Amino acid sequence: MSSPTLTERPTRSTLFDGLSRYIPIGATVALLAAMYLGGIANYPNFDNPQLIPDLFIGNAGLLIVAVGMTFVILSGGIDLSVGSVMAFSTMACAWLTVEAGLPASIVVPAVLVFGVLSGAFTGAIIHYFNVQPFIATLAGLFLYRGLTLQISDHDMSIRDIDFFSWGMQRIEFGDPRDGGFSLPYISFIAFGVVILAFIVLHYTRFGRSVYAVGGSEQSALLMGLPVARTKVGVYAISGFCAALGGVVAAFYTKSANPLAGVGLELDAIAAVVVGGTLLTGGAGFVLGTVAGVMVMGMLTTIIAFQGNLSSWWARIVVGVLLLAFILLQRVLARSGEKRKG
Amino acid sequence: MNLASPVQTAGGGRASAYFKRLMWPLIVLAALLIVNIAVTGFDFIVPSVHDGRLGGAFVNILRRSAPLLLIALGMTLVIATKGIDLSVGAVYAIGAAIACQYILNGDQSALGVVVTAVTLALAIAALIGAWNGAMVAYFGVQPIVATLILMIAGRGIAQLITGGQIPSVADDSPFVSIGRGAIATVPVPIIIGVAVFAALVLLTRTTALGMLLESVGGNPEASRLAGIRAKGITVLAYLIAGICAGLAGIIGAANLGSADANNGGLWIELDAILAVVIGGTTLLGGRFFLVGTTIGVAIIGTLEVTIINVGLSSQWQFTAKAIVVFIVAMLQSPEFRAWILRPFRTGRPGRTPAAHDPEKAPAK
Amino acid sequence: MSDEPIVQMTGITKDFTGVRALDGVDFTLRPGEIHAIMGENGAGKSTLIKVLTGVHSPDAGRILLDGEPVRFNSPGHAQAGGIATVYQEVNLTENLSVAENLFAGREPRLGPFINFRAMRRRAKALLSDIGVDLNVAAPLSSYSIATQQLVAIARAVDIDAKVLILDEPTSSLDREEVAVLLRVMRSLADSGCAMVFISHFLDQVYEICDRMTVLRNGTLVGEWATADLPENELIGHMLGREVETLDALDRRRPHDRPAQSTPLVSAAGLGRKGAVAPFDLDIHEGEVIGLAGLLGSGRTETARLIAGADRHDTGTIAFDGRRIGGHSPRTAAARGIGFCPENRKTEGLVGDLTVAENMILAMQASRGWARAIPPARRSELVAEFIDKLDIRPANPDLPVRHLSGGNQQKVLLARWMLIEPRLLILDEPTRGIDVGAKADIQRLVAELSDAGMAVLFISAELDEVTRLSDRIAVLRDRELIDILHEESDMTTDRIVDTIVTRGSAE
Amino acid sequence: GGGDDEGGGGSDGLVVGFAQVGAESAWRTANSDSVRDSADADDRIADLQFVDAQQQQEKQIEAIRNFITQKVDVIVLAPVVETGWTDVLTDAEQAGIPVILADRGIEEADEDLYVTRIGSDFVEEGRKAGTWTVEEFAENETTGILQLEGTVGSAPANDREAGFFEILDGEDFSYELVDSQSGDFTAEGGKAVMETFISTHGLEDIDLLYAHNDEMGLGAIQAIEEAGYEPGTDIQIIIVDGSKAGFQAGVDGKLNYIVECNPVFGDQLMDLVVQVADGADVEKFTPVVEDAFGVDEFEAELPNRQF
Ligand SMILES: Nc1ncnc2c1ncn2[C@@H]1O[C@H](COP(=O)(O)OP(=O)(O)OP(=O)(O)O)[C@@H](O)[C@H]1O
Ligand SMILES: Nc1ncnc2c1ncn2[C@@H]1O[C@H](COP(=O)(O)OP(=O)(O)OP(=O)(O)O)[C@@H](O)[C@H]1O
Ligand SMILES: [Mg+2]
Ligand SMILES: [Mg+2]
Repeated sequence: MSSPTLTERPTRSTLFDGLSRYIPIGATVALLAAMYLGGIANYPNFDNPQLIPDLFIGNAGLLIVAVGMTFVILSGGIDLSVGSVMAFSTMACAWLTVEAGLPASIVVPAVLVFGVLSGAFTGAIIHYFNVQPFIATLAGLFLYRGLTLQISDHDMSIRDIDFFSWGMQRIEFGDPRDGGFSLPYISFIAFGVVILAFIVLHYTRFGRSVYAVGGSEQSALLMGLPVARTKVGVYAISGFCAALGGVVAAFYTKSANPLAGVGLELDAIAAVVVGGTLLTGGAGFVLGTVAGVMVMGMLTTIIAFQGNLSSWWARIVVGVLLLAFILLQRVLARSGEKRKG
Repeated sequence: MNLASPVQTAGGGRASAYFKRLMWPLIVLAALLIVNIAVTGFDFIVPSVHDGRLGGAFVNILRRSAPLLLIALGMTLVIATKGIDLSVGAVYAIGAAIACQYILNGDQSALGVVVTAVTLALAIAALIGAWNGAMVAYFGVQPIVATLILMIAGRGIAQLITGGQIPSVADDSPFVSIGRGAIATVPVPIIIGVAVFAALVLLTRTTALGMLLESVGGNPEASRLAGIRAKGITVLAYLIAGICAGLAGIIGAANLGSADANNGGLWIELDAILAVVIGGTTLLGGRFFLVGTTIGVAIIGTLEVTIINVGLSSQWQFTAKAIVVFIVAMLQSPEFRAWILRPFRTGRPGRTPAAHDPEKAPAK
Repeated sequence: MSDEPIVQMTGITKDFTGVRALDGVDFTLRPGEIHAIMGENGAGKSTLIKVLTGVHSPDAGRILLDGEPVRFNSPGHAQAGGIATVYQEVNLTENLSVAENLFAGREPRLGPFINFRAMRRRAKALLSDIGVDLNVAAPLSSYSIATQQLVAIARAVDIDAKVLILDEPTSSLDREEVAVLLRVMRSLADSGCAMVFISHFLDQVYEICDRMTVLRNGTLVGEWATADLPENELIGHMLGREVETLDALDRRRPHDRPAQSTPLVSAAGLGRKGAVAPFDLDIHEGEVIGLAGLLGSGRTETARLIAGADRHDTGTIAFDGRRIGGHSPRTAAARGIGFCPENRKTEGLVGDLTVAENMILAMQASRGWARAIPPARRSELVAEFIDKLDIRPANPDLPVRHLSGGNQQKVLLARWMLIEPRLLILDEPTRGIDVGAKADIQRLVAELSDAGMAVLFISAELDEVTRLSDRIAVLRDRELIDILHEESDMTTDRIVDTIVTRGSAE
Repeated sequence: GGGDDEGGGGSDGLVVGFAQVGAESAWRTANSDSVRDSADADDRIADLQFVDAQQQQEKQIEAIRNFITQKVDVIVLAPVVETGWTDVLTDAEQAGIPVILADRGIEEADEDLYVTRIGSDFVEEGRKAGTWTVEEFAENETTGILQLEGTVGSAPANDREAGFFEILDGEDFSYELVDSQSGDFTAEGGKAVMETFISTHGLEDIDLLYAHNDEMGLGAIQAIEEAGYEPGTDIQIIIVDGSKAGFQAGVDGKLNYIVECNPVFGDQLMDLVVQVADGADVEKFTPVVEDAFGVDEFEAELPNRQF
């Protein structure tokens, strides 16, 4: 008997194979577009070309933090400390430059390095001592908020430090008065982080082992992948992103506020998950996170344009919109899966 | 044909494993209590009777922790199913708002009104819980997202109910005794806390619910194939969590005599999850420990008081909490204990030096 | 050819909480040899491998690799040290593509970036070497467990290692794949690679291995050259007693069923798009139906439709002559259909729960959560089945994930036997089970059917199928092509013949 | 309420964007209500775009950017914090939209970026409390003070503390700050802190409780009562804000001094908005009418309370 080749077709048909995992993100993007068109139809000036760029100004910090969070969640973990680390970084920038008089060109890199180290420390505790990520990073949430308040319980201005005026300088694309828009440097920092993250996640060994560890840590270990390095790495990246988010916040407001970013970790997690990443790890995209941040920003914008909602109706409407969004996303994704099956 | 196996098996594995899990949180709790006693004397722990009600610092901690305990207990069940419920803080606010507002609109001192108000609040809370569960079980939405929706919208709903005001119930309404009263000198919130704890322990451990929850959380697909109503059980867990959160809100509101839709139970979900995890239940689902959760709640409640008693400024409250959480987490980690103890037991036989680039800690 | 041993393990002891898995075991592997580790389920074979490759650290003992003392801290280090391993349960990441699984950690790169095109090309080539043709860009989760096992083997083979360890690589494979694998192993051995081979298939072991080390209850029984150890002696060493071997087990006496009784289960046009083409199948009480076919032929899918694990989208299924709507595992269990899935790790057991809890799960589910099984009754039942199926260690309170693979399978079996089903669907129940237990299970199936239970039996081992079945449904390309029922048809050759001829006819 | 979708720079009235802090207290809600009601009632205002920033500066900045995109006529901002407004207010200036600050202020260096500020002066409120304390306890040797702070790091908490101790220290008043803990501006927090304090320290060496807002004060009063003390007698109490509930407690004799912080300045604000939109010259600071009330004034003032 000649040995025949085993040709196994995957249960899911090959045609849609490459595409199947893009269905959630496709649904997200389609819904975003729908929201935007709905806004244009309902509100005057919603078609202002600055509207979309504005999403990437106000949310630049959140986007950066959410990218870091994407790494962590893809690896099957979670990082609750990002909001506090971000506030701490901003405050550290402010205190070191204003009170201690150090040059910003030293302070900013130092803060970023600190972010990496603190993240790596958390990651090491999580991996080597097998502490649940939720607990380890929750300790970080309390710790850095506490430290921030101990540096200063007042907001602190850093407008006099020249360095921090750089971030909000704008690049114009066309004349703002007729169809153009402008973006400050901080948005480009955010874009840079996204692109870098995309490349790292999809085209490097480290990135793929993040997915592998998220898929099954046990298997990744048995396959001989560097699980320790990967897990410590994702928290270091998240720490770095949180610190960078803090620096961007310093650029954005030229001030440090000890209560900044309270609850930001939830916004970041929400953005990541709305963007189609599974909280259980192993599946998702960093571009989905971008879409997730845009969804959250777009919801806020629509509420602002609606303008007549009381505080509580605003919350309820955000909740309802989010609900509609999630359900539609599920329905689209499910019918997509059906079509493939 | 069964040969006696020379391999020794562990006897009574479960009970001792259970105790081991709880030992470290208990030690931390004891340490906190000792710190408080050292600072404020034995009065701290000794209950006193005042106005026909037990008082004293420790009893107060227990009484004030009752809402957190309820929420954490409900959260334990949800976490056992591999889920998480972020909306409990909002449900707390809704429960409080409904109860207070309903009483305000009726005859404040009528017992019937109060009973109806409480029932109504609990029913709505249960409904919200069931909704969360349905989103997770039937629509396949990730728990964190499903409950995030109500975490955001829920406070809005609570504010809508109160019109953004803080409705306050008159001090003579029977309602406030849910928060401030005492039965046989034991404060009512403690009684409710103990009762709910006992009820949940009975519900999960004398029936098979506990095991089925653990099964669904541990391996949903295997549970489904074993014929378990995984979806129904998931919904039930969220529903219980909702009721617990609503009840917590009622106790909180009764204690204050008012419902603050915006701040009531703010961030209590984080504390609740923390208590659950300190108590030894992992967020990965599966095994859960209601007793552990109770100890976790006691630690958190005592910690807050400790900060005040030791005389730390408010700025310290976060840092101190971080330190205690960190200590508990480390003590619970066998790997950490092994690592710390390692210098004390070198030179064990059979330990050959590693030839290949050793990592810092043993692989799992 | 054997000069200096390449791996030498001496005095290896490993304790798990409450269990001594290895007790002073010695093991020696010489260059270029294929060395079998033999033993019953739970004897400690996998643990020995895991100690060697750094998954577990030994409590005592030393390991020499090429004469140098080593202590690996993780499989990654072992791999870097020249030891490639396929572990017993398939340990790959299902969320990544086939190609990524093959090359995870050693992807071909362009500068710092992964060269996906080269990776896919090499993956295709690598798989075709062992006779598999897959869409390497598809996620691994879309392939059956057998295919996943092949991928795992391909991955390990491709790592250029001096030592290759295969822990039950053949448990899901059918004879074609096994033949290919053995061929690959032989050529690797010729090129000087030392191999450890663990398998419960004695014929495979005898076919390919040079030496064997036998373990029993965590202790070393001895090491022999294959030629010096006849099969029945080997079994004696493994089990510590004499047993009748499988060959001694007769073909089950076929069941004569009443001519026109209502079938217990009757599937008409049952099918699911993309999984299995519509088929008709009647199952009668007391009847054993075998499902035969090649890898990926749709046996599992057929079983899942009957069990209600997947929703069918064409046809109907009737139970006791009555059509059932809303067929689901729960309603199926309520009607007395038990289903042991093939992938016990992901679909069968709840790893964190204890042996006892896993056993009573289905029984409890059918009673509903409110009526717990009384503790006394429960421990009685559990003890009975632990004894009946010889589950080791006989500790009902151990988390089931701590059990060896074969014992886990028995726990799963016990779960369904507990509800005394009218139809038991067994998808690869003998996978990873030792000779003794395999005989036990086969005997059990025969007993159960004699007692009136219907059994749907799936196994990659056609011998087993033919030995047990009253009728055999043959599948090919996800289509039920024939149902063999003549006594004379119950042979391996007939089945293979059916698959080949009916396939080429179309 | 039925919103007018036309909005956007219609000629029949002004479109005003209001970036509110949040809905964190009854005071704040009363403030939002007042502004919204006044805008509704005012013919000169076509539309009020209201955004609740949930106490986050980033959200407020985003809201202002959205107002600029929407091309509103006037922006009203109730800043969460003092610093960090330069860029976004510069944007508004470049878009030609005047900005009015409501309630809280921003750092001095940004004074050019807004037209005027209407609101309370938290430091002044602290001073009022301090002045009363100095007078009331003038005979005491040392006065034991317990402070219930607002949310740590928030502007009202910081300022009310600063103003209070500015007076106490300035007057060489002899006092001991026995403890100062945050009650997060909530009744829950106030009650918890007070309970703990009483159960471990008792109230013997405390003469005065200074609570940064009503809710914390009312929570603390409950704790005091439950511990068997008489609030207002065994311990003197100052609260800031002056809601109905606060005054009611005052009338019941449970507290001793209320520093008003008036949220109901919607009408005043709308007049300002119109003036600013017309380009009229206005003062840089428009104080909201605020008072402080002693024990004998509570009864008379209670009916005037609007929140
Ligand atoms: N992580 C663990 N914790 C506790 N006990 C374990 C663990 N892993 C294995 N054991 C126990 O060690 C013993 C040896 O198991 P092992 O998996 O090595 O058996 P095996 O020879 O590979 O059996 P099989 O043929 O069934 O695969 C068993 O009794 C098993 O229950
Ligand atoms: N768990 C699963 N998830 C997704 N697809 C699966 C799964 N199991 C099987 N399949 C798919 O169903 C097809 C039919 O395989 P099935 O497992 O039914 O065949 P089989 O004859 O039982 O073979 P095997 O020996 O692999 O069990 C396979 O091609 C495989 O791609
Ligand atoms: Mg094994
Ligand atoms: Mg199969």
